[in-house]
Amino acid sequence: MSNQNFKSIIESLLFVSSKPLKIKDLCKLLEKTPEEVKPALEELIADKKNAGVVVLDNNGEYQLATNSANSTIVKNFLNAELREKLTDATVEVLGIIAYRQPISKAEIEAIRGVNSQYSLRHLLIRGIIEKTPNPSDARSFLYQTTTEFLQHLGLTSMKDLPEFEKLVEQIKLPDASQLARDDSQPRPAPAAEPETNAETNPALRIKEDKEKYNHDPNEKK
Amino acid sequence: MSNQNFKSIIESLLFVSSKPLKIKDLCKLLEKTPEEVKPALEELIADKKNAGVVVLDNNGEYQLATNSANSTIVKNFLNAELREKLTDATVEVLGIIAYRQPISKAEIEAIRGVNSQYSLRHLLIRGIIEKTPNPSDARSFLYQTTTEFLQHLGLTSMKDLPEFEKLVEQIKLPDASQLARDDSQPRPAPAAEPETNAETNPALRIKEDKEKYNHDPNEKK
Amino acid sequence: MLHTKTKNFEGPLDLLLSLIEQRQLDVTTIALAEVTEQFLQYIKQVEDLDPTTLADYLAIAAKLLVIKSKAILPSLEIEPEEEEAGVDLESKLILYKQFKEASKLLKLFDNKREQSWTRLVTFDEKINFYPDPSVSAKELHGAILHILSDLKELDNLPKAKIKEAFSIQEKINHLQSTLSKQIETKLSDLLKSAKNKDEVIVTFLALLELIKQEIFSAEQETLFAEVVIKKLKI
Repeated sequence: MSNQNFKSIIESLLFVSSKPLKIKDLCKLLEKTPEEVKPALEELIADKKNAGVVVLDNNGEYQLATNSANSTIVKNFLNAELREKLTDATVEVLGIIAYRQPISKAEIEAIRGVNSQYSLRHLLIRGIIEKTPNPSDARSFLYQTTTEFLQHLGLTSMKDLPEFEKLVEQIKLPDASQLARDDSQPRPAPAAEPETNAETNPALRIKEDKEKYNHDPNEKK
Repeated sequence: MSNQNFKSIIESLLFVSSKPLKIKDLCKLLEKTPEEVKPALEELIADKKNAGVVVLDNNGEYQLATNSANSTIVKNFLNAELREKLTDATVEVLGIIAYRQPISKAEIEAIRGVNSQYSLRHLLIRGIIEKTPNPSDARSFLYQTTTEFLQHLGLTSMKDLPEFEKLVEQIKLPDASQLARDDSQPRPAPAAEPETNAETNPALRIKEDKEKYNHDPNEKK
Repeated sequence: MLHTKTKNFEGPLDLLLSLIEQRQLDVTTIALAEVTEQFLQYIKQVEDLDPTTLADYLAIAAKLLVIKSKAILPSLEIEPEEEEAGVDLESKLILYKQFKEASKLLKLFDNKREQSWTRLVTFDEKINFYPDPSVSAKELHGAILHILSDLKELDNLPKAKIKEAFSIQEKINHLQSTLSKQIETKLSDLLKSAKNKDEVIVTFLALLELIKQEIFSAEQETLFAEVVIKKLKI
């Protein structure tokens, strides 16, 4: 079978499938290895990039969808509304998931510093994110974005988003040189005998509740 | 608008349309004359002649379909899909519909806390559930199990399901005030999404869902 | 409730970041110490913050207090773990700021309002029926029971959290009434009765407020001595 044939068959299968297809689904159907299927698939994606129907690539899951450039006319034709805009809370959660997926609820909440259960639920119901089993803990789940995420934002692939490092290059994490700054300000003296004073300042023995972020009894499937 | 744009838009529209479109439909949607639309359409047909998805011209009615050269593999794929084991998620959706029918997509999703479009699509394709008009919203549907499925279960009524009366009472939507808490915007309108969006699959003689279109109510069956 | 006062902030880190940026400061421990008062002020205003979220604000407040205490009293010695609280919160805040940038980007895409749609294959006419032989009435019953247990959990969640919440105002009232019955008390005694970390934090915040309003005073004879709380206004 030639690349041309592969491309044609892949397009046909994506067209009739009621859900996104994975590379491994395509390999099974075509009775070929990923090494054989992938180049054809990538060619198909490139061919259709500017067509009326594009191939969405959601981290190895593929689905056909209309080109987002035709958003308005397609929306009008379907007599549908555009998808509701994301709220500040949900977009914040989504920004974390988009760049750190798959990620647990605990990790999301550690980054945001606030409970994110309702935003997650909202995003799940809208189908913008989905749960996937957590390989390191069978009782919990990780969250990742879906093809609906791509459709909502008019992307064809996560590659349409800039790399995280690039995006945040102006926002640097503190390093040693930054920490040794400005002597005119009162700086905390280094703790001389750190282990001796636990009892004397009980009020200062408030520790971060690390448990909180490691254990989440409410996590469900 | 260039020919390229016309082609792209026409392809998008044919893709999401559940029924064949006439030149005059396209002209209306594009707000152009047949003289302007026709060359673009013909170019699109020629472009896609050997692709996995082609444009069928049935006496001036146009629709997308899989390339007949791929019909064997497409049929095998669809047959396999129809016979695969229902996933846990899909059984859950079916359970909710069985106990709470008729029920809307939005309600199913609020109960489950996750988007359920793929499960609903799959159950519809397999004839296990069907759509019924929503008396309170003409634009959306409710879902119910089919008679065939009832017979398959060997029941005379869904009320014969284990603990029916007791459990139906208990299946309540989660408290909306709690769920909406960090979503500062209103809940999504259920109409935007695929409920209103059924498609033709010429290869399998799948009939369209005409309910969807408001632009030509006279064609409703 | 929550939204009337907190709608501009997506949590304590968001609040903290915005306080620092309002003053055009970089994210440093010094900046954190400078905005501590405002941060606490904010928590006081939002007494009606929902309990889960309040706990999140209080956790950050506790860290700020450690940083602030060190800034005011450089000689103050605290556990090494708390010593790191400043650096820790600083990195946390910068990481948060990075993701804030990511969400701004997604918002940009969202605002373009360019979306795409998939097609849906359905059989409108039921020319076919393909059940799953393994799906029986028993299976459906099982699925429903599973959903019901999930729903129950969801319903119970907010109630369970409410029990753990402590209001700062309540704590202030409680402290005032404690000190109306005795001349002075020890900080350690006040904290001893705390049932959990949140209550420790709330007690501490309440004390700070009372000291600031010059209703109470706090004295520590020597560096490692007990902190003695006294009532000033009679």
